[in-house]
Amino acid sequence: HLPILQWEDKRGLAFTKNNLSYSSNALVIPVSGDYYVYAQVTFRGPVESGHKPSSVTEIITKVADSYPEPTQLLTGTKTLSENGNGWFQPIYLGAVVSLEVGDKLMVNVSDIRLVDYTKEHKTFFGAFLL
Amino acid sequence: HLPILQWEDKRGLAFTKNNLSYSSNALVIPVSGDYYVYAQVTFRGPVESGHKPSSVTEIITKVADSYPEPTQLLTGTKTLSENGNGWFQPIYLGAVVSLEVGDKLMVNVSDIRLVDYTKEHKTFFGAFLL
Amino acid sequence: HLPILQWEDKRGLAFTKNNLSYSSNALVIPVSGDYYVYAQVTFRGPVESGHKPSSVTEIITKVADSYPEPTQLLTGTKTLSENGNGWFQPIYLGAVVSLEVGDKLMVNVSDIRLVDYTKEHKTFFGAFLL
Amino acid sequence: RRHATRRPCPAGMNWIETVRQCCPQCPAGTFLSKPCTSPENGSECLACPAGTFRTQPNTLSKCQACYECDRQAFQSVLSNCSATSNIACGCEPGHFRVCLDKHCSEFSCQKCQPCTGRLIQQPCSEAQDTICDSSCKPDFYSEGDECRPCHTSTQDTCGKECQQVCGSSSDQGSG
Repeated sequence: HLPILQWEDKRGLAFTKNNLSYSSNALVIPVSGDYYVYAQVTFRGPVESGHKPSSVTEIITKVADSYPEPTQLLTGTKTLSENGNGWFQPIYLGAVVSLEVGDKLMVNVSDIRLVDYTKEHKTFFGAFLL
Repeated sequence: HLPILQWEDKRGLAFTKNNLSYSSNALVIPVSGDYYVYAQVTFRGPVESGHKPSSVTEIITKVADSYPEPTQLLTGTKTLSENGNGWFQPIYLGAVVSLEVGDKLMVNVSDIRLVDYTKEHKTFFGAFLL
Repeated sequence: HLPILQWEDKRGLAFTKNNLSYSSNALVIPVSGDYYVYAQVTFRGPVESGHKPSSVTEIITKVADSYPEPTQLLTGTKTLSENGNGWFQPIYLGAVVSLEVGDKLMVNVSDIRLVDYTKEHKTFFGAFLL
Repeated sequence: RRHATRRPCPAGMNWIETVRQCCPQCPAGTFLSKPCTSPENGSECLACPAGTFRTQPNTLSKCQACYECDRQAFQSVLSNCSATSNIACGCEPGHFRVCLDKHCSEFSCQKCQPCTGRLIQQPCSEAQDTICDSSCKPDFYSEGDECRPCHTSTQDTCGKECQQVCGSSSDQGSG
């Protein structure tokens, strides 16, 4: 499995309400229904010289008690054509998905070292009930 | 006109919620109002050697009985700087639009051969009433 | 500060719904609450020969009476690897933010000359109350 | 155009919608935890929790989250985040800033060039890469855009340029 991102859920612009909660890297669904789920990850590089990734990928996944395997809900994947010096690449995803109470939502990425975690307004994750 | 994407709305994650229905490649609006309409198309290539598109385009259009011409609602268009070998590129679009009952929403693309249909979490289309 | 985009809110598809109003380049929040705020800017170039920007940035900012400085809410920044001839690049941003009555939302861009204003379905900005 | 129903507040006070009156601002480094009950008595302000800050007097219900320096991209901390100021980042020694926008609010840190075999005209700094001398140091000969030490050259690798510079010394050079 791809690495899972961890999120700040209290400070600054982050918040959880209507008892949508955040625990062990996942948003936990409090009531069944259709949710608009979204996430943006800003990737940036290079991190170590010589480490030139060919692409970056962001996947919003769901883990449900009813099914052992994570389900991939939304995927954004892009090849990189930057030529070695500093590069930035945001990937935004968002859609309506049907979720059950207790379902957990997570964001996986192709390479955690390439994630720009330095500013809360560049990499973010959220959901709201329709 | 640009080719229109077809959508799978029965199995899997296809997003026909709150009695929006698909018929002949279009989302049909059941009740007038403001909708958040969104779509992501993942493009990938090259499909045939030597076929090097310079850009990819995704357009969400509306067809209404009240007007013979389709209206372009949202457009995402990007030039490609990948240098020939395998590339992929997602384009996400989403916004609020005012729609009338019976209006049809479609997704047009610059080149249907470049659309990655393989996984529904990479190319998707939906809407919800505010 | 980065230049602020101006928006057309009367004709066409401009999206000032549910009594959000525009005044002097800003969306004015009519009632406190959580809003899904979104914007897409299509950048394109080159505008003048030899003017080769290394990146493009779009930032949704908030100005409030309760604080003298703008707050950056959402940022999309991407490096450009296009090699000089015509390029275009959309950046979409969207997320839920908590806003107070009277708050003003604006879209700042790295270089206003690179913004494709020609069609409102390519560059747009809006919000809706959850 | 101020919001129609609000009356402008005196300096140092802000209109609070929930209590529909002006309240004193909280000082920098704090946030408004409870609005004043009347303009005469004070607002209740609490210190920004660790990892957050406010640089200005305010009547906001939260502080802003501190940025972080991008350690994996060779950034270093110039000054830590405090209750009244955000973190400030620079580049690690041996790296210089490549700004991504005019204001350099976004930058990456790139390795300084070593100037092998050349004299340094201007050392690497936070703002700029090393500037190397255009000509090679003594006992170094130019090969393409590199400067190579004479002692590494051999009879058959020492071209015209090399012989001019290393002529006598390359005879004694090890094979």
